[in-house]
Amino acid sequence: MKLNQVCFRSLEFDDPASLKTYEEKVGGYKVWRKILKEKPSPEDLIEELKKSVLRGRGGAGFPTGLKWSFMPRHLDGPKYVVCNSDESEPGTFKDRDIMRYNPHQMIEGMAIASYILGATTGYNYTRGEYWEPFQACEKAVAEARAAGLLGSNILGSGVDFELHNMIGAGAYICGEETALLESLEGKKGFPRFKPPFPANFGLYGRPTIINNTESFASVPVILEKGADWFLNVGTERSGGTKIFSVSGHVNKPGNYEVPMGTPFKDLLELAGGMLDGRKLKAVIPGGSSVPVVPADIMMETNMDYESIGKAGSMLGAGSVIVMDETTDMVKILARISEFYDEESCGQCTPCREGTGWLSRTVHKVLHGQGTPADLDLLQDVSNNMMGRTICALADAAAMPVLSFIKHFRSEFDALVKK
Amino acid sequence: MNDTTITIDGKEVAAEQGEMVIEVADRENIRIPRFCYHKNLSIAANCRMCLVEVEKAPKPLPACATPITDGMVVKTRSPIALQAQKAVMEFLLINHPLDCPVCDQGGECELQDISMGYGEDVSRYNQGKRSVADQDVGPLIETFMTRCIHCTRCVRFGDEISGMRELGLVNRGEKSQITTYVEKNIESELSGNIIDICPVGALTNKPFRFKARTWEMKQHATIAPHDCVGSNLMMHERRNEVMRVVPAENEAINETWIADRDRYSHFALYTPDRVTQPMIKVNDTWQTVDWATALEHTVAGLQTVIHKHGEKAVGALASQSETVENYYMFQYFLRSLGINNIDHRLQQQDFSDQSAFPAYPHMGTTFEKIEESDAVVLIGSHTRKEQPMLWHRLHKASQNGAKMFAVNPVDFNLIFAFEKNIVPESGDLVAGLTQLLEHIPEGLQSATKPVILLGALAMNHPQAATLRSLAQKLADKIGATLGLVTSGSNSAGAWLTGVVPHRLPGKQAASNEGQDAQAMLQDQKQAYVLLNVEPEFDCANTGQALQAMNNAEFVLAVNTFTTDDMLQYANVILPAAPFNEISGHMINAQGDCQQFNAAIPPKGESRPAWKIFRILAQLCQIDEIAKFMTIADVFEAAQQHIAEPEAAKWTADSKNTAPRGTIRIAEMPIYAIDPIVRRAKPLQETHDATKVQGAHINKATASGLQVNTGDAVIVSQNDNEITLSVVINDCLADNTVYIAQGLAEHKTLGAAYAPIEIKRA
Amino acid sequence: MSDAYLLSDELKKEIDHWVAKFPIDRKLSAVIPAMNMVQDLEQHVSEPMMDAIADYLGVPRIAVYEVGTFYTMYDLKPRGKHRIDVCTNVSCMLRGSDEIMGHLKNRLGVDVGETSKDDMFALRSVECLGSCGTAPMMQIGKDYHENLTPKKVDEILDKLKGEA
Amino acid sequence: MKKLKFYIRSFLLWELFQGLGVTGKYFFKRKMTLMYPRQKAPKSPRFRGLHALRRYPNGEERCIACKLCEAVCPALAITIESAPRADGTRRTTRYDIDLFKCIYCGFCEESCPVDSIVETNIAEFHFENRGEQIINKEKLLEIGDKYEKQIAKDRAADAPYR
Repeated sequence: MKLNQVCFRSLEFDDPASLKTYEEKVGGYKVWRKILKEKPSPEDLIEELKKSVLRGRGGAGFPTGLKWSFMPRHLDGPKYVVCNSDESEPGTFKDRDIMRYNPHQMIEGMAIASYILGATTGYNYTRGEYWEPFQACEKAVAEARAAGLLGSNILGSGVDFELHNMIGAGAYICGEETALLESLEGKKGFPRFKPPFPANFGLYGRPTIINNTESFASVPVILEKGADWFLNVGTERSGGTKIFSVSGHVNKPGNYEVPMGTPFKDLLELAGGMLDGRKLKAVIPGGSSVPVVPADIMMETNMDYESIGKAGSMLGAGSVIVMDETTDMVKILARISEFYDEESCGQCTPCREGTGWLSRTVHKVLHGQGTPADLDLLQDVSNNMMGRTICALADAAAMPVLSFIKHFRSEFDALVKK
Repeated sequence: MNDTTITIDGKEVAAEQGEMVIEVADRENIRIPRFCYHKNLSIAANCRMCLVEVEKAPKPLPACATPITDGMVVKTRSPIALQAQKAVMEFLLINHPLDCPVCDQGGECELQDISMGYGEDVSRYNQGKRSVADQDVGPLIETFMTRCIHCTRCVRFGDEISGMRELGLVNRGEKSQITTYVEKNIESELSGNIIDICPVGALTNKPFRFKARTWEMKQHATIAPHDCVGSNLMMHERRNEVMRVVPAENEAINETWIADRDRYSHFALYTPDRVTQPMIKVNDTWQTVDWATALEHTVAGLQTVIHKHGEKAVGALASQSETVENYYMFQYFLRSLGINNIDHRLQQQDFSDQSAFPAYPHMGTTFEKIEESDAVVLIGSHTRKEQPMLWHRLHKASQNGAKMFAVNPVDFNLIFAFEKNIVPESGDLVAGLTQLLEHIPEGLQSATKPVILLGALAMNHPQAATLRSLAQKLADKIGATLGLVTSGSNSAGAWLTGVVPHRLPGKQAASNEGQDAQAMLQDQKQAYVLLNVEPEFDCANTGQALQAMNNAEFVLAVNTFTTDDMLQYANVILPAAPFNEISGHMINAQGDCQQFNAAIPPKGESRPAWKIFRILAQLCQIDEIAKFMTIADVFEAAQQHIAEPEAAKWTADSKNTAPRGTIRIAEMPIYAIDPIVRRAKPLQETHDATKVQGAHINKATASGLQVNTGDAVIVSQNDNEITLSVVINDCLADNTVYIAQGLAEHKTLGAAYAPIEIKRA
Repeated sequence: MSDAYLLSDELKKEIDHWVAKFPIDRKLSAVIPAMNMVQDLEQHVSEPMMDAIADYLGVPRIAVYEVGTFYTMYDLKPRGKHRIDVCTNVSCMLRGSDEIMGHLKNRLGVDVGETSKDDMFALRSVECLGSCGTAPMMQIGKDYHENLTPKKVDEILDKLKGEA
Repeated sequence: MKKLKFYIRSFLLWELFQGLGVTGKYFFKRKMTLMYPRQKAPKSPRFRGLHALRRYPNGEERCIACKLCEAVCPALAITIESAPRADGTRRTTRYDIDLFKCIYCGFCEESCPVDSIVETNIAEFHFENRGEQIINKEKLLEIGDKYEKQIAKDRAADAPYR
């Protein structure tokens, strides 16, 4: 299994974040220069992306090529490219490393996107706590600008693209694309209802393409090596590689960029196996908001969108949280519910009222004050929240509750008074 | 345009592309529960109450934010939809207090109503409920934020309608709260509307607090009598006492809003200086008498003056907000006695083009059309305070991209940005308008649907005629519609019924032209007849008016209220019933003749003014009066003179010279505009009422006088000096001092745009 | 009345730098960076400063209050010199953030949400900071401190105290 | 035969003695008649008599001027006016019951969310002057204060059936 083929290409070299490394050793900005010189038709580029089956790496997994084809490219007036680096899903830390170690590839991806979509301005929105990655991006943008790879009339091609880094101030919800746009406009991160989608009504009400850092960073490689190559690395319906952020009870937690469809077993091995050799109990395969998967199912599952879907969960942002046999599942759920209570923006009724209700009830159960009726109530409230809100935060809060109770009912039952 | 068909609850209905499901359902009377949706506000889709089932959609969709598509099948009461709605209801109720018995919204609460249909009897939520601290947001609105369900209607109202973002949703998640954050008054002149749009009892009517329940009150449709918009109101009355006022919906006039002035003015109706019994002064003491005695006394007094000094020695002034019927009988009675000095233009100073006036002054366009105009020129108009609901249309126009221009004596804050705003020195509006005319800005030149509006500050200017003819020139050049925005609620009716000295009802020139409002105060008359006029507040030159009253032999006041001065100068005060106790018609700026009925019977012995003038005419042996048996008879007589709006052609120039030197800028402030609002206590406590006090000057003038904010200055006009405190206000031009009219402290001063002396105290 | 004078010229220049990144009529976009800078400078964003930012950018004050209360990185009241944000979310919890938190509480003698008596350290429990691979971790100021052990925590605190 | 029997019976005043027998029987039976007003029949705790307004044990009046009793009253016997009290709470400034209009249906009591307006078991009251039948808030509170013990006892007795 070959590691680090796409987004972490630069990792094997010294000073991976510098323009010098990226251009000379990795061979970066080749695609961007070629585009500037040859001015290929954007439609062809989108076709190529569609063929590669690059799916959005931020969590929803929507095919990127398809998304870009929805954008009204020929509309007059400003259009925007926005990179979603507001990586806040518990268990996810891949974009941080892309920004720290390979920011130029993300910049190149955004530049290519701007060319395809006819946008002249781009924003890279980093979460407020990521000061170091933000600084790395600032440095990289400055380098690229100095090298004439960004700005107006880039390399005499007549193409303009200005990229700005923007920093947030601490809100999980800003990882939701429309909330991020609101935040970029200087408002609270309140997700907008859709439709209209950002492709038509995005930043400042203008057509906007917003993608995850990893998605943008994948684009130059796809266009360089071809869609077929990318597709062949992964599975038929999940192209390319994926960075999995492995955390929790493993010996070597960290980011592992592996081909899509890699068996979980292999990934676990890559991460050094279980901590202290204890037994695996459960895995949250895509960040705290996706359903938990018990060990026996997980060990049989491959890491791609379809297989994990079959296992009853979601790939999400590829944040694999590994839990061993000593883990108190009720405590984990209580912490997850508390997180969503804390991070609900408060806009929609079911989420504003429901997340607190869930969190307090799970804590009640955790402290041994629950009743069997509370478990039913938890499931009922979760079901009432699912799919009833503007964004998916209510679903994200509800799914862990349902899956934890479903798979580890006995632990809950033991705590509620009979 | 109904090009699409959708099915709602099995009913096939036509709809227009781009409409939301809830709009179609509302039109078809299919009730979908909702909290955050309001048809005149933007869509937030955050309460999630209006979730409905849409075939082929994987989950219930919010009806308020789901655009229709052809062939869509919507089910609002299917098990899926109902389950979703009930679930949302449960979430809404878990943190909502169970204090309906003490909540003012009880009985008219949207949450209460909808929870009857969708709520459960017993809550499954057994944890502590959220409570939120209340805020004092001023004299008009009471907050009880624990009840808030975060629908954000009030926030969006501030953003979109009042143009002042005063409330916000701070914090996040469960801790979200609607607040001004830093405790302060809500200052918008449209603020009261957030009481109506609040679906729960979080924002309620402060002066009305705990006074009455919705089911005890009867509601009566009426018309707001404070400005020429003629907002439609619902007056809520209990046991013949007006308890509160809410808007009545009329998309063509006031949409679903009203100004605070219309909402809270009714509190004046029960002040101690309301006259409810006829009063006569005998040997300098006031006696409360029966009608017969009072009328006898009146007729005797008037006839004595006429015998002694002739009809020309009588002057008659009416307010600008009477009904058509009152105006008609007023002038009928006076003209029958041969009195021709009749006027209602209390504030105006230039009458030189009065014969060129059309049948009545009007806006030249409609409120709805103003929204669509692409350029607006305001000349001497503080619209936001003069006619808040008209301002709302202008605000909408500007939000739609209209370019705004103004020539104003003060750089008023009208919220929207001006492309060009000329604030001439010394209040010389003619110079300002000439400047605009000579260099017409590009945005105005290229406009396709421009509108020019002349407001009260232009109409009351000493060179009003010149302003009108200059505005006409501008209108001709750019192809704009030109309109006048009059003061009072029924100037149009006054013109049409001949409450002007030079015209009989219906634009007929009077054979015996009388004197205008200013002339009859300047030439001391021996008798004055007042109809709801308080000359020391309402006239252009209040000092002069007060003097004229004091020197007159006989003053008859047919008024709703008395003032301290009136008790000095008047000889008879007959109690006229206010607008809510009479029926009649009023004509607004766009020419709608709106009828309304009395909400409650006249208080005490007060009577509609038209009846008072009828009986006076009868006692004066005017035979023809017998034909006016009922109000219908009076209106029938007046109605034949009510004409369609006609275009004016202004060409005359004023004879008056331009103001020079240090000039007093004065307006009738929003809460001093007529006798009713001046007495409305809640309004008088607002910032809008208090901030107009004092002498306002700009920094340059202040440094010239070496004074600072709060210092005392002596100002003098009409040889009267008063001491005022200085307010430094950089909205003023050089050589101007803003001293409001309509305030008791300023009554001895003179006219607007007249020279004023100001010096350090 | 504008309160923009409260901002130093330097800060105004910094804000202008951010304003320049956004379209000309979208000054509100610079609110978050402006507030970040004030937070860094003064360790909190006071009400007058929010007013100053609002007035300087020409946006409604309440819009700034909304932002100030929504995002977690702003302190609206003064807190200690160093704010210790300990991640207690799932991944860190699995790797022993409870122990780290317990150690910090003991050492500083404060509970979560409180400030130590010498006004040096404020302790907060925060949500995932995106450093799960190096859990447990905490953030002090702008710096991440990763793979923590009680001993390492002591060293970090000692160093910060030494600087003061 | 029938006729003969009839004559013998009527001659011997048989029916008269039969009737007197009933009289005699009841003459010695326990008497049912109550010597009102010295004697009084027991009353149900649900008895609906004269109205009263109650207070909380701390002396605070219960009524919060929600006006539900006024709304529910089928005879329109209740008139309430309300306003904020100095401490900002919602209170009545007038609470009148016209006892001539009242039909003693008890709806007011049932509708009260704070158990303030109650119908006591007082059945004996009279008026001497016109207008006295309208009892106001002070009077109602006075009645409540005076009979609170009995009122509370009756409510407690009935509580399990509510």
